[in-house]
This record gives sequence, structure tokens and C-alpha cells, in this order.
Amino acid sequence: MIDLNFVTVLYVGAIGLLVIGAVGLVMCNNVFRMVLALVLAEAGVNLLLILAGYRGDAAAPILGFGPEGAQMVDPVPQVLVLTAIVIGVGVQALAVAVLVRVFHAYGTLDMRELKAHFEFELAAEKTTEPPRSTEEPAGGRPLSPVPPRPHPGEARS
Amino acid sequence: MTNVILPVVLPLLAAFLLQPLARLSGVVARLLGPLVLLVGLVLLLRLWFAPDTEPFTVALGGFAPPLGIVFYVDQLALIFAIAVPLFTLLFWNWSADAYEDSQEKARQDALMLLLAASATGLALSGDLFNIYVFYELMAVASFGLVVLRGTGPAQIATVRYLLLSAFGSVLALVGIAILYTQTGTLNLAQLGQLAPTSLHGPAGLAAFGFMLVGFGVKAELFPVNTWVPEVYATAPARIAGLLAGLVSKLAVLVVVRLLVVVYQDTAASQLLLVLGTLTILFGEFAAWRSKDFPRMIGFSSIGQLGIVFIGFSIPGPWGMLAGLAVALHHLLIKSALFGLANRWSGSLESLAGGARSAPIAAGLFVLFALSLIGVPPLPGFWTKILVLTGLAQEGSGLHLMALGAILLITAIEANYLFRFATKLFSTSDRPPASHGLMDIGAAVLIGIALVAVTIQIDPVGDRLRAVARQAADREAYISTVFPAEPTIAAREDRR
Amino acid sequence: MRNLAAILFTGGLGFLLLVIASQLDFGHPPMVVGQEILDVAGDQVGAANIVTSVLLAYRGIDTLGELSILFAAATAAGLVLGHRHGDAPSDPEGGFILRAGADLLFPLLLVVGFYIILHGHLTPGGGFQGGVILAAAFFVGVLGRPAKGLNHDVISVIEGLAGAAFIGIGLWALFLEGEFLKPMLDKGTLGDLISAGTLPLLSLALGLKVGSELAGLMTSLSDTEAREP
Amino acid sequence: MGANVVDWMALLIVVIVLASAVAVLTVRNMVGAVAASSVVSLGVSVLFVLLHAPDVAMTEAAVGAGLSGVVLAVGLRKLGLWRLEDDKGTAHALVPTSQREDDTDA
Repeated sequence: MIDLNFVTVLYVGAIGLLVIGAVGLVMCNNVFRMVLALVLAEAGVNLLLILAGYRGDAAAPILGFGPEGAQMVDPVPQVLVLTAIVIGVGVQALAVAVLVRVFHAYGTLDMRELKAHFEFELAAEKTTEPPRSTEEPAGGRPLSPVPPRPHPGEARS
Repeated sequence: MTNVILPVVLPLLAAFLLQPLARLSGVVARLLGPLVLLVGLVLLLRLWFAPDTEPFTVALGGFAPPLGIVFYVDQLALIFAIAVPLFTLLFWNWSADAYEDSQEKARQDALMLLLAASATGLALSGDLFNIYVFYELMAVASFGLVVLRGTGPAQIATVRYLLLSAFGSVLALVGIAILYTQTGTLNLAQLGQLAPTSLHGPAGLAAFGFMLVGFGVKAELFPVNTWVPEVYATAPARIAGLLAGLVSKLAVLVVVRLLVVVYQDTAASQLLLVLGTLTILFGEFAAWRSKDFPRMIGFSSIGQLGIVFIGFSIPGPWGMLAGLAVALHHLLIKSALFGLANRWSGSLESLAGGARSAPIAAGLFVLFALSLIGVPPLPGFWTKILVLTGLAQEGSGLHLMALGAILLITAIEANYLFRFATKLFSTSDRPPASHGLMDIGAAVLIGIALVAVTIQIDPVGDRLRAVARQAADREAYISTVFPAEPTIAAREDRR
Repeated sequence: MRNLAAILFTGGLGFLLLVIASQLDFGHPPMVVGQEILDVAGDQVGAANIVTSVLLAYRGIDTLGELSILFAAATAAGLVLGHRHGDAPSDPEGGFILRAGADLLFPLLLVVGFYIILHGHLTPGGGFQGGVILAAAFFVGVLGRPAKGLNHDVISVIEGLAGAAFIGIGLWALFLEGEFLKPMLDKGTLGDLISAGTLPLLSLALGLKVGSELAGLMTSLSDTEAREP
Repeated sequence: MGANVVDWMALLIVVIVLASAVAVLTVRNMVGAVAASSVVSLGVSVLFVLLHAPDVAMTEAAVGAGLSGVVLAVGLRKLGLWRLEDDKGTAHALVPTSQREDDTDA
């Protein structure tokens, strides 16, 4: 029989979630997917924290549930994770709210396009005349008065 | 003495009650916020001017330190805690008629109060996870304030800021998880006690790295500060001033506490030194190239925070003094500059001739620019000298490199600030709009404070030196939180 | 180029974490603070559920901060989303099954929510979990009849007062006992519904606050004009 | 230490969780991605039960799998991406072309 180590398996799961979340945050261009990646990374770090207080031979930290005098797992990381979960969902809801507004304004969720819109509108706001097209574009995208067309081929991981 | 909790809790209470109150009476709701901040300010000032300056702790809920959360109140914490209500009041939105909707105004005020409460808590807290919670509260409140103008670019900037900040928080939490696995505690003083045995391995250092990157988002540290120019260019100028002046300093304070109490070894401070050097180079070169006023001072703020980090990375009381001096100087100057940016939000070109339409503002700008560069009688000179001599005393290769970088960026700073000043004083047929009274009020007050400090540099310097000596004393921190017998004896011996 | 940098970054992160992992000793935590809390929590706080003890007593200020974060997020979302235009079309009315189900579920979820909140100091659960269920109870109603919506005035009053009650209990302890959020009142016998002093009260305030906050957040989100494809 | 049922269960759930996590990033359809993220939360909450953290498991199930799924789904609806069909694999197919023209210019 294969020797399975319970804690190691969970640890790999936690790190895996963290890394997949980080990959998503760095490599996805769709902002909504970046929010989802954030959810993954948060789940990973929550698992990591709970693991920090786990011990194999112990029970849940509730008095009078387990056998008398039994060892219990560390309650502190559990509280930290409770807090972290609620913080996470608050930030996530705010992110979705802002995203809805951004999408209503620009009709796109592609981070690169949003960045181009951002630079263009800011330049228009700062100076009364639009920037000349000879100006070096940020990120290799010409700053034309017409917002750039949606990029063909959604870049995914 | 336990009243020190009130400056944190009362703004929270007021924030919760503002929206229901605004339905009943608009006037009461409008006055509640400033009133609460004022009460907190008075309470903290009484502590600052109390004859006894020994640090003390407050065990929240009456649970003895390692079990419950403690607030650690020393002079360093008090300086920053006092700065919070002070600067929040300075940048408070006093205009009554700009928002026809009292609910909108109540929401805005509530967010400001939440920001103030969290920042005060951050200054006082002595518990790692409590610091994380207050940091997150500060972050979420600042998201709401940044997006306030409601323009498209502001929303895009907020989304990018939010995602970066949230990812930083995840990394900080990874660091906290590693620390907890190693030590089993979250109390900073106990972490400091256990650090020599259990945190000096690579894992402990990695935890510091994660937390540095996590908390560094607000502190505008090098790899995670891409949000800075975007947010400062789109947020209301007073919010940008708060973020650049106050909020960044509190994030720095968290890093400093970690460094002094838990990681008093060379590896962690070298990491800080390297990142600080990269931060100044990145910030000042970008400031040199930037084309509008808010982004120019935003990038310059990144550069200044790099110097703050370099200052704090010098070990001992000297480094503490140097970092503290630069941080306070920057807190004053950058808040004032963003106060000016309220009407000067356009590109640098469009501000030509600004001195004609706004002579006071232009004069103040020159004063602040001179201090920022470090021209002798002004305080900026002394802060830079402190950092440079500290670096020269350390004398290792990395320190000398940082020294060279600071000298280099001083030249760059002088270049772009004077380029802008000459533009201000040039003649133009289309000068920018003049400043309103409220816009310039904050800058004038800070300008007066700066001149006062210039004249009274000796007493201010002495007080800061005492503060730095107290803050750099790791043993004192631990023995204040855990007044055990042997440590007290050791403390008596040292005197 | 950018993808390469990203791969390098995340690969480095994963490698770093795995290296650290091999250094750490998972499964055998040091239990410095944890063990001490496990030993004394029953006597000091008097709640059977130690997680709730830590959440509301030992780390009460964290919980307050977290409430404030939810509040800040809801307030900021309210500012971002703004008011709905009067002439904007609301979502279509839910079908019969959804409406009937919502009517049926509403009292049930309400009872379950309050049960979980009030037993937080005895069994797993408490203010957060119960509060989420309360929010769900109200949100199901909104799903069934979007045009009716939720009364934002009532929600904002409840959230304000619940938050104020949490701080009020803390300040009460500050003035009577000298410490903010110090547990008060009779601890009772371990395992009784009325035990653990002020903990159930705090739990109730927490639950109401979380519930109203989340309900407000979700309704203001679903109130904004949809961008129909 | 020989592996028992709990260990195998943990392994199975971890595999499911990681697979769904990859799916969150790779599934073209946004509704599917949100559903996958809910699966991740649900799996993690089961892992919390195995780690003797019933409170956290309840919260993760209620908040992570339930509430956050609902928030994201409502968000998708408001973004107009609440559609199940997959359009021919073109990247921006989730936003209909007719809408895109007039909205980006606004």
C-alpha cells in the first residue's frame, strides 16, 4: 500500500492553490478571471493557516464534544481563517462592484485594453488636446483617439 | 491609560452610525466625524505631553499578553497615531454643497473615519494578525476613497490597485502562516523572544520577505508600487495626499516594528536596503520623465519612501532616527504638495505661468522643493545628512551603493523640481486657475510648520533622538509586554 | 516576454514555498498560545466552543476590525454603484416556483440563521455563519421579486445599530471593568444556552451586522442596471 | 503509517480541488469558471472538516461556496456574461459584437 501522508497531501494542495492563483493573477488578462484567481489564492492561504494549527491526534476545539481530556487542535489559526474568509468576500464583492461599473463604461474586461483606455483618457483629461500619435505609445499600442479594437485571441494561461 | 483604545473605537462607532444619523439630521452627521477625530486627537496629545514617557501596553479585553491582543504605546507609536487624526482633519472634505445627497456625504465621511480608525490601530497594535486586519481595513477604505470621483480612469485605477493590494495581502498572510507554524504565537514581543531560536533560518527570512512585499504595497516598495502613479493621477488630490503622506508611513511603521522587534539581524535589513535602493532609483527616474504634476509628485513620493526604507535598514538607534526623520519630513511635504495638486492636476505644460495666478502656491512649492532636495537650513537637509552619515558609518558595499544612489537621485530631484519651478515662473498667455482658500489652507499650515521646525531644529531633534532610542530598543519592547523578573533586572542594569 | 516573466515569477514562488515547506514541521505545531488558550478558555470565558471564545473574547478587536472591513466594502460598493435610475428596467419577476420557494424558505432560513447565531458559543457556528444565512434569507426574497427590492433605509439602520451595539458592549466593559470588550455578566454553566456572559450578545450583534451588510451589498449589486446581451 | 480512508479521501478531494482550480483559469465560459471556483471552495471546506475545524468549514461553505458564488454570479449577470453557450472559440465571443461597437465609443 502506498504510504500516504495526510498532512503532506493537504500541504501540496494548499501550495498548489496558491500557485495556481498566482499564475492566474499574473497571466490572465480578463479582470473577472483575475478576481477568480484571487479567490483561489485566498483558499490556498486559508488552508495553509489551518494546517499551521493541525495536529494528527487531536479533536475539534469544542469543550464537551470529544472524549474527556482529549487533545484539541490549535483554535487560534481557525479564528484567523474565519476572519480572513470574511475579509476576502468583502474585497471580492467590492471588486465585482467596481468591475460592473468599468464594464458599463468601457465594454471590455481585458486588462490591456483597460490600461490603454486609462492612458488615453488620462492624457485627454490632463491636456485639452489629444496626444499626438508620434508620441511613443505605452506598451506598444498606438494611442489613437479611437479606442483600440478588442484584441483577437483572448490570452489565457 | 486604557483610554488609548478610544481613538480607534470612537471613529468606528461614528462611521457605523453616520448613515442612519444623516437621515435624521444632516448637520449632526456632518459635524460628527470631525468631532470624533478631535476627541481622539486630544486624548493622544495628552499622552504625548504627559511627563512620563515610558512605553506601556494595554491588554485588550483584559487578557494577559500572549493570549489576547495588546496595544503597545511608545513615543514612536504616539507620533504616528497623532498624525492620523491631524492629517485626516486637514484633508477632510469640508465642502457642504458639493454633494446634494447627504447619504453620499455620509458614506464618504464614514470611509474617512474608517481609514483614520484603522491607521490609528495600525500605529498602536502589537499583534501581528491584528496589524493585518487593520491594514486590510485601511486598504478597503482607501479603495472606496480612490474611486470617489467616479470617472472611468479612476475606476480602472481602483481595479488594478485592488487586485495588486489583495494579492499583497495574500502574500502577507502566507508570511504570517509561516511565522505561526514556526513559533505558535502572533504577539510581536513573544515573536521577538522566540526569534533567535526559531526564526533565523531561511523559512523565517522568507516569511519576512512575504510580509515585506505584502505590507510594501501600501508603503510603495519597489516591485509592488505600480499602482502609485495611476491612483494618484485619478484620485481626488486630498485622498492622494492622505495615501502618499499618512497611509504609506503607517505601512512603513509595520515593517519597522517587524524589523526591530523580530528580525534584528543583517539579512532582513539587507533585503530592505536593496529593495529601498531599487525603489528610489525606480521612483526618481520615473518622476523625472513624468509629464503631469500629480504623477510627478507621486513618483517622487516613491523615491522618498525608498530613502525612508534605506534609513530604517541601518541598524541601531541611528538608523531609527534617520528613517523616522525622513518619514516625518516626507509626511509633511508630500501632504502639502498634494494639497497644491488639487488645482494643479493638469500636465506640466499647462501649468506654465502658475506663479502669476497663484503666487502663494508657487512660493510654497519652491519652499517644499528646496526642503525635498535638501538645501541646508531646511529640515530636509538634516534628514538626508542623517541617512548619508548612517550609511557611511556602516560602510559595507551595499551601504555605499545606497549612498551613491541617494546622491545621484538628489541631483535628478533637483533637476526636475527646478524644471517645474522655472515653468511656474515663466510667462504664459494661459495661466492655470488660482487656488481656492481650502485648497491652499493645508499647504500654508504645513509650510508654517516647516519653517517653525527649521527655526526650532534643536529641540525637535532632541525629542526625535529620544523617541528613536526608545523605539530601537528591542529588549525594552519585550520587557514592557512581558514584565518578567530577569528582564526587568537587566533593564535596571543598563541604566 | 511578459508570459516568460510571469512563468518565472510563479515558478519561483512555488519553488520557494516548497523549499520552505520542507523546512517546516506541519502536523506538530508549537502550540504556544494555542495550548494556553485551550487550558484556560473554559474558565476565563465560559463558552464551550473555544473558537468562538477566541473570536469574540481573546481576539475581539480583530472581529470588530473585520466587521468594519465588511462595512467599508459595502459602503464603497454603495458609492461605486450609486443609485439606480428610476426608469431603468429591473430584472424580470421570478417564476412561480422561485417565488413560492422564496416564500417557503424565508422563515426557515430566518430560524436557522438565528439558531446558529445564538448557539455560537456552544456548537460550531456563530455570528458570521448565521449572519450569512440571514443575508441569504433576505436575498432569496429579492431573487423572487426583484422589483420589490429590499428597503435600504431599514438595512442601513439595522447595520448601524448592530455595529454600534457591538462597540457599545465593548465600551460598557471599558467603563465598568476598565478594559475594552472584557467579558462580563455571569458565565453560567458551561454548555447552557444562557452562559458565557456577554458572548451571545456580541454574537447576536455580529450576526445582525454581517447579515445586514451582506444583504445590502448583494441587493445594491443586483439593483444596478444589467447589461443585457 | 498506513493510509486509511481519511487519507485517501483527502487525496481525492485535493485532486478534485486542484483540477477545478485549473479549470477556473482555463474554462472559456465564465459561468463555468465561477462554478468551478465554487467547487474549489466546497472542496476546501470539506478539507477543513478533516482538519478538525468545523467552524471554519461552515464559514467556508456558507461564505466561500455560497455567498461568494452568488456575488460572482450576480456580477456576471450584470456584466452580461451570464450565458452558457460557447461561441465558436473566438476570444471575445462572450460579448456580442453588435453591443461592442456602440459601447466602446461611448
